[in-house]
Amino acid sequence: MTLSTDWTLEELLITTITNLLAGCGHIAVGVSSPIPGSAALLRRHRDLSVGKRTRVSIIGGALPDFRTDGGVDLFDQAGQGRIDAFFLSGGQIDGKANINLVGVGNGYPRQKVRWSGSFGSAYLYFMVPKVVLFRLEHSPRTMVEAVDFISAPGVSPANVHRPGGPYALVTDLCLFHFARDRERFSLKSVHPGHSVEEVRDSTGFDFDLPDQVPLTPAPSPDTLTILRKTVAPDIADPYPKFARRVWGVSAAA
Amino acid sequence: MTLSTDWTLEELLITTITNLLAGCGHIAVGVSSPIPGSAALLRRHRDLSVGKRTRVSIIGGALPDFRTDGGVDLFDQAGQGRIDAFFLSGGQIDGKANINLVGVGNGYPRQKVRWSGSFGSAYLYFMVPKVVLFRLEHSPRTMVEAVDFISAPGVSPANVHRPGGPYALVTDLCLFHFARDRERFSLKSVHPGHSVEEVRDSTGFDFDLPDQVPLTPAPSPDTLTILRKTVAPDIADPYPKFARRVWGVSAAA
Amino acid sequence: MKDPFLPNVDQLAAEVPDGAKIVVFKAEGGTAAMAATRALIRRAVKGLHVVTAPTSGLQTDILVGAGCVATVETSGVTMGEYGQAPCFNRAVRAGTIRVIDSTCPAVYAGLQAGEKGIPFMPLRGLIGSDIVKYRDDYRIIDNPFAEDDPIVALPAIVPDIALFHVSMADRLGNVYVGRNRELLIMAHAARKTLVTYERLYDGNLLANDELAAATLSDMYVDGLAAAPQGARPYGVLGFYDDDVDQFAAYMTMARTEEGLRAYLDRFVNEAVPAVAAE
Amino acid sequence: MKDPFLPNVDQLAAEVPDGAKIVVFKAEGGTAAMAATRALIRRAVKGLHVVTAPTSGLQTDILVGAGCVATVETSGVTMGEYGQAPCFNRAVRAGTIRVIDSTCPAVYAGLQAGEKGIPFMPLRGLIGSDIVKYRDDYRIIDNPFAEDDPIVALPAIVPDIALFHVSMADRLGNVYVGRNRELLIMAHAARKTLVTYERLYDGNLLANDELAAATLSDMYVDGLAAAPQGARPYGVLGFYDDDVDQFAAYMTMARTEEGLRAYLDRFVNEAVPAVAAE
Repeated sequence: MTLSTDWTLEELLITTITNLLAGCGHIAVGVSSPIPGSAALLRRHRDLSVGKRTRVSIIGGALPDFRTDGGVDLFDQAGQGRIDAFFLSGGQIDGKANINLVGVGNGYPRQKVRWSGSFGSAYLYFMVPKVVLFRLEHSPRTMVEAVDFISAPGVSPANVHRPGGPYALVTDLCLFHFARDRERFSLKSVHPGHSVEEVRDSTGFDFDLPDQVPLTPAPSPDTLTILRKTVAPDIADPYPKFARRVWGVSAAA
Repeated sequence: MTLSTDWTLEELLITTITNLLAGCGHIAVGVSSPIPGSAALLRRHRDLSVGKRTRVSIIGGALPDFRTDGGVDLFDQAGQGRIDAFFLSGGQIDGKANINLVGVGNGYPRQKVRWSGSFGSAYLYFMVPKVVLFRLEHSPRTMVEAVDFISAPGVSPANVHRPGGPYALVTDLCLFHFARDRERFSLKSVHPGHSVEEVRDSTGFDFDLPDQVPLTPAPSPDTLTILRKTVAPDIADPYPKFARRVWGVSAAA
Repeated sequence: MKDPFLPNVDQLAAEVPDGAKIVVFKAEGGTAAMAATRALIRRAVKGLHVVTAPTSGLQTDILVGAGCVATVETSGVTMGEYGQAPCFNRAVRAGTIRVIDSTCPAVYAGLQAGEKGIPFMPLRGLIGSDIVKYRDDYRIIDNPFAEDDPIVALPAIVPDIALFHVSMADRLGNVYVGRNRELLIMAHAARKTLVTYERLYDGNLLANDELAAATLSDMYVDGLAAAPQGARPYGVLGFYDDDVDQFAAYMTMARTEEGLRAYLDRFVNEAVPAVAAE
Repeated sequence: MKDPFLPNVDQLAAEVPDGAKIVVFKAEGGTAAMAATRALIRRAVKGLHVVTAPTSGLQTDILVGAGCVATVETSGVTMGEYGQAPCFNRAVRAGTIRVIDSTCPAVYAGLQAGEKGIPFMPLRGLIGSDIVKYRDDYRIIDNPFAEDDPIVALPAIVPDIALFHVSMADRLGNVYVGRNRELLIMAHAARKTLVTYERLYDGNLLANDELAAATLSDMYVDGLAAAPQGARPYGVLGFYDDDVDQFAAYMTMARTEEGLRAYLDRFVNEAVPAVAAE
């Protein structure tokens, strides 16, 4: 059986994130993160093929190799400097990479929209060297000038102990890098089928725009094979619905 | 078989300490403390006979009911206020109930005699409400005017958080109580076969001396029976040599 | 010490006074004492201060919906894959509960300070977050071991009550927590601990070296009640799965206050056990 | 990650550089990596800073006696029922090692600060003790949550190496610690962890829910070597008892420097394993 070389948005995003994770020895993945989780597993597979053992911890994962409970240990590991990459999202993300997981509107705490809460963001964003922001709905509603509640700030004054912080932002439209010294996002690539104009119109914050913005590279046939044969059954363990929807795959027995 | 109503020094000391432990819900016993450990077990037995369940934790004990590992949990329990009584000793003890577990002589750390170290005393002496000091060799060498190294101070200034502290001092000669407000020991009873003069001559510090000092009450026949039949096999678990020497008893299978 | 065993979850719930500060564990269930939570609603407890360690789901949402809660101190209340927490979010928007926003490691650190009997614990991160801005119980202090190094000091969290569900307990009141070691922190930090359990372990958990390593001593356990299927609709590993239909029913009905009231009538209040004559 | 399995304790000992800050566990043995300690002496490691968590016995005493140690940071070095620690006490009196006196919960709290990645941990007690008087690395600070409430701030302890012995490890490098949960703290706090083990567990310790609850993940384990009877003369529960004769020999011979040297010649240096051709 040959596999299709057509790729889905999920496969593009996974591949894009995987490239951002090069050089990480330990990648941790939070709750509700099937695409980052798949990217971490793909990174691990690629590294292993060149003899490098990369560790992946997935909160909620049941396979012992990847399992972590999101309890004290995870945060202690971050404090010890043992986590190299993590993923965060935000109901709102602004141009200084501040993220908001709490709610929309003025008058906190009685905002007009309330979300779950900040989870571990206010700590992990400071402590993990490479934090990749990931958000599927790229619109002026999510990519805002200034967030209504700072769950975790993107940048900190020089005297604040901060070994970690934002590294990139991946959306359904594009890839931004974040320049910590300039405190700004910079557009790195636009996903196939989308344009710089569309990104600009969909983004509520100002960002650096190079003269030439390449297309985000599509997943290679080789990558697609690995994703569908190796990553899919592993990610189906914490994320059965996702694996079924994207790849029609169930968890390995 | 009838048991002798003659009692040994160990049995007298155990009984004396047991009386000091009335009202304690949880008694913890440190390493190398067979006599305090036996006293705690006797207290527990007495309380149980009137329907009160008293908890005893013995560091190094193997019986699950009494077992504690002297690890973080024990100190956390003290911090939580869950330990009502503990035992400390000292190579030197002075009139302000300062204890020294480190060494004898000037010029710390190069003293002329070095002991093991302070263990948990510098913390537990502050946190456990009723600390009973226990020292077998009562002499001017051990009961000193001022200790050469304060492993843990007997008293603290009013602004120092100190829910605990010294309650009594039991030696092979006598029983002192400690008055925290007066920062002094007071002679409570002298063991049968010894005298107030002997205590005074053997003590390097000044203490309060009532006009009448009673003899320490001898263990009752009832108490001796409980000690020999019930306490002995239990204490033989962490302290086999002690149980064999004092009672000729081995640990319960 | 008194006998900690109680005849049922309603008697256990009676041990939780109005206004208690109560700590519960994790949004993902399994350790959520849901049967006891329904008993709390039946007994109409009022004014709870719920600390979620560090997050919560249905347990906190339904307590809020039933009007049992004054304050929620949390890093996140979420129904996970089922969506946002309807009653919690409604109550925050309406201002009918006080919300104290936190972040996961800060909840743990506060409880660990409670566990150690220290007044506070320092923690990295946090500075510049609006969490700190709105919390007047945090302090930013100088790290005494460095120059110009601000760090957040978190006050100890000492709940009145820790409440959770486990797979097994023994007749002595020892409780097996397994991999959920954070339950130990909760119990150590809290003044009282109330536990429901699936089944009784035949023996002394502390006498089995492998199980003892993951057992909470009965020293910390003030009340226990048997509650088979006591985490439902959450699943318990090795016992039963999430009751997906029940979650769906909740998510549909809890969309409105009226719907929630109907849910409570049907699934909580009608479940009152027959009261034995006393 | 590289393969953490090493062929023998001498290769493991080679991972400990001169001058390393090394943390060891408890005076009572069982977790003392004594075979690896003898290998350290054979390789003539120098200038160790030994942190005892919170106490130690023969392991620290013999390292001091063999001249491997510059500093001992401890709550107590004791041979337990066998008596005082002869080499440690002699070296402190002679001033040939630096001793940093501590108290048990302060060692734990320092390691826990290292574990959490916080610069310090506050702890009650201690104030007015000569321990504080002689430690210039402690600070007395004001509790920021109260008036006029001094409290000791202990700096984090971050050892270069945690070294201990366990009953079993698996082929992945996971290590079963059982009830000795303080070993987790040591490994979390240290930059590297080296472990010797009695036997290999056939399977993945983290796949067994009961054992996983008391297992140190291989994430923390940088080097392992098989060492059957590796705690001797200390006993390991379920494997072998204390070797009382060996302790008696040590206590007799270590009374003098000459005697100690004869002990080392006989029981440590002669035990060099045959080196395989490479």
